[in-house]
Amino acid sequence: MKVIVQEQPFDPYRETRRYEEQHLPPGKHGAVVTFVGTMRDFNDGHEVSRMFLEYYPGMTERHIEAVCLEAMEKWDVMDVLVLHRHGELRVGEPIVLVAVWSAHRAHAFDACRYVINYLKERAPFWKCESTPEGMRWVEHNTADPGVNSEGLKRRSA
Amino acid sequence: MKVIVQEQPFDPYRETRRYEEQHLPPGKHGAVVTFVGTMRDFNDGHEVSRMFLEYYPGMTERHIEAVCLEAMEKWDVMDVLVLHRHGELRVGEPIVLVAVWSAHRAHAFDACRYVINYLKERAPFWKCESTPEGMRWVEHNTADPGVNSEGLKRRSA
Amino acid sequence: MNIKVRYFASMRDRMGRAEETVTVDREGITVEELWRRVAGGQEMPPNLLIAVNMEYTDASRQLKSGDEVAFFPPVTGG
Amino acid sequence: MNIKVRYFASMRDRMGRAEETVTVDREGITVEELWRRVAGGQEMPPNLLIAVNMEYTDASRQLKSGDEVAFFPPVTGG
Repeated sequence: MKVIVQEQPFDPYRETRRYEEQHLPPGKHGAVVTFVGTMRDFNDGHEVSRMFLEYYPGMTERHIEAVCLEAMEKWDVMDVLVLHRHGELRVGEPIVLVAVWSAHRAHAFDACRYVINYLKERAPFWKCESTPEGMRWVEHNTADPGVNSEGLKRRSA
Repeated sequence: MKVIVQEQPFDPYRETRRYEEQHLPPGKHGAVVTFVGTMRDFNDGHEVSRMFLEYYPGMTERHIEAVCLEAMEKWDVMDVLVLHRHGELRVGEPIVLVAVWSAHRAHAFDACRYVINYLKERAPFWKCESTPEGMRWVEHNTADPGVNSEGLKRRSA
Repeated sequence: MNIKVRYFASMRDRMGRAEETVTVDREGITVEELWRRVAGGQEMPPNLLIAVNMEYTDASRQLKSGDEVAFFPPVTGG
Repeated sequence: MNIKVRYFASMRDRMGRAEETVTVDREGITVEELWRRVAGGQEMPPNLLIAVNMEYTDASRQLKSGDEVAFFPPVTGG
């Protein structure tokens, strides 16, 4: 398991492949699920050009690690990699990567989703967006409505 | 949307990044979920050294495409990429990649899981494994317990 | 009329051939009747899957000239 | 005893400082009492989150010398 909060940009796909080559013996896992969150140019009705992501060094890593350990207890997971940016971000850049290796795809999906949802709920990060009206702190994250998200599209449509 | 069934090995992470660079405008999607299924050295109590994956050219692609279109109707998805091997496979090699781009992570997770589950249920592929006891056809896939799948028999009835 | 019949995976092994063209003297033969002809009177295996022109269907489906019928075991991709 | 107090994001903007060390003359002061001292009597914002030594806690938590207390708004990472 590895959790890194870093300022410099990263390529989530190169990092996933590199981590797998270094840490996962070939032929043991059958399923890998990755989640990549990227910076959009629009949020909550505002046009966004840049973003500053503040965090609490020490506490942030500790809480992401705790969430990963919970996921590894709840599901049959072989390894977890989490990378998260802080500092200045530009539109289109990856903010977070969660990669989960498992023998079984259901476990990989559930664990990956658990990690990103609880990371968003508990890890101390704060987004400050640069909009045409100036800098604004993002006040809340959107919650994952859960496995039954089929209704989302119908409601918003 | 792109669906490819190919004999040559592929790097799922390089292909995901390349597809994103070529097809997704930066700043519009906020979430990417990928599933990669890889070949294990063990299945159903048998040690496996190699695998041959047969398919039905034409029908296989058509049914994967249909599953992707269903996912794009059910959820708010911007794009889907599916790559699937056929022919000779070695331990540790990726068999299938499903990558889903969306503005919302719940939709990306649900759609990705839907595509891999229904691909496994409907797309005509057959695994023949090389074990110490000789070649054997894999008789059934394990179902994802998290999904209430309809079942082919009822669909065709 | 002519029907193209294809067998995949363990069904191909069992039939000893990958494909054949079957000539029948009347329209409207069902998949089940076709099966009895090609399989020498054997029962259909309970897990047998059937596609006609690359779409899943069932044994009662009636065939027309030029149809491509495929018989295969449960699929195991992904 | 000395308590290190840190403010993050919009709480830092509101307080006009990122951190400070507060000296109190008795053990067992609660987070809420500490808040009243640093915020000049203002009420706690309803969404305020509190961490002591990097673990989430609530306003009734009693403090000891050397504790690091952090006040911050709802988190928005990921």
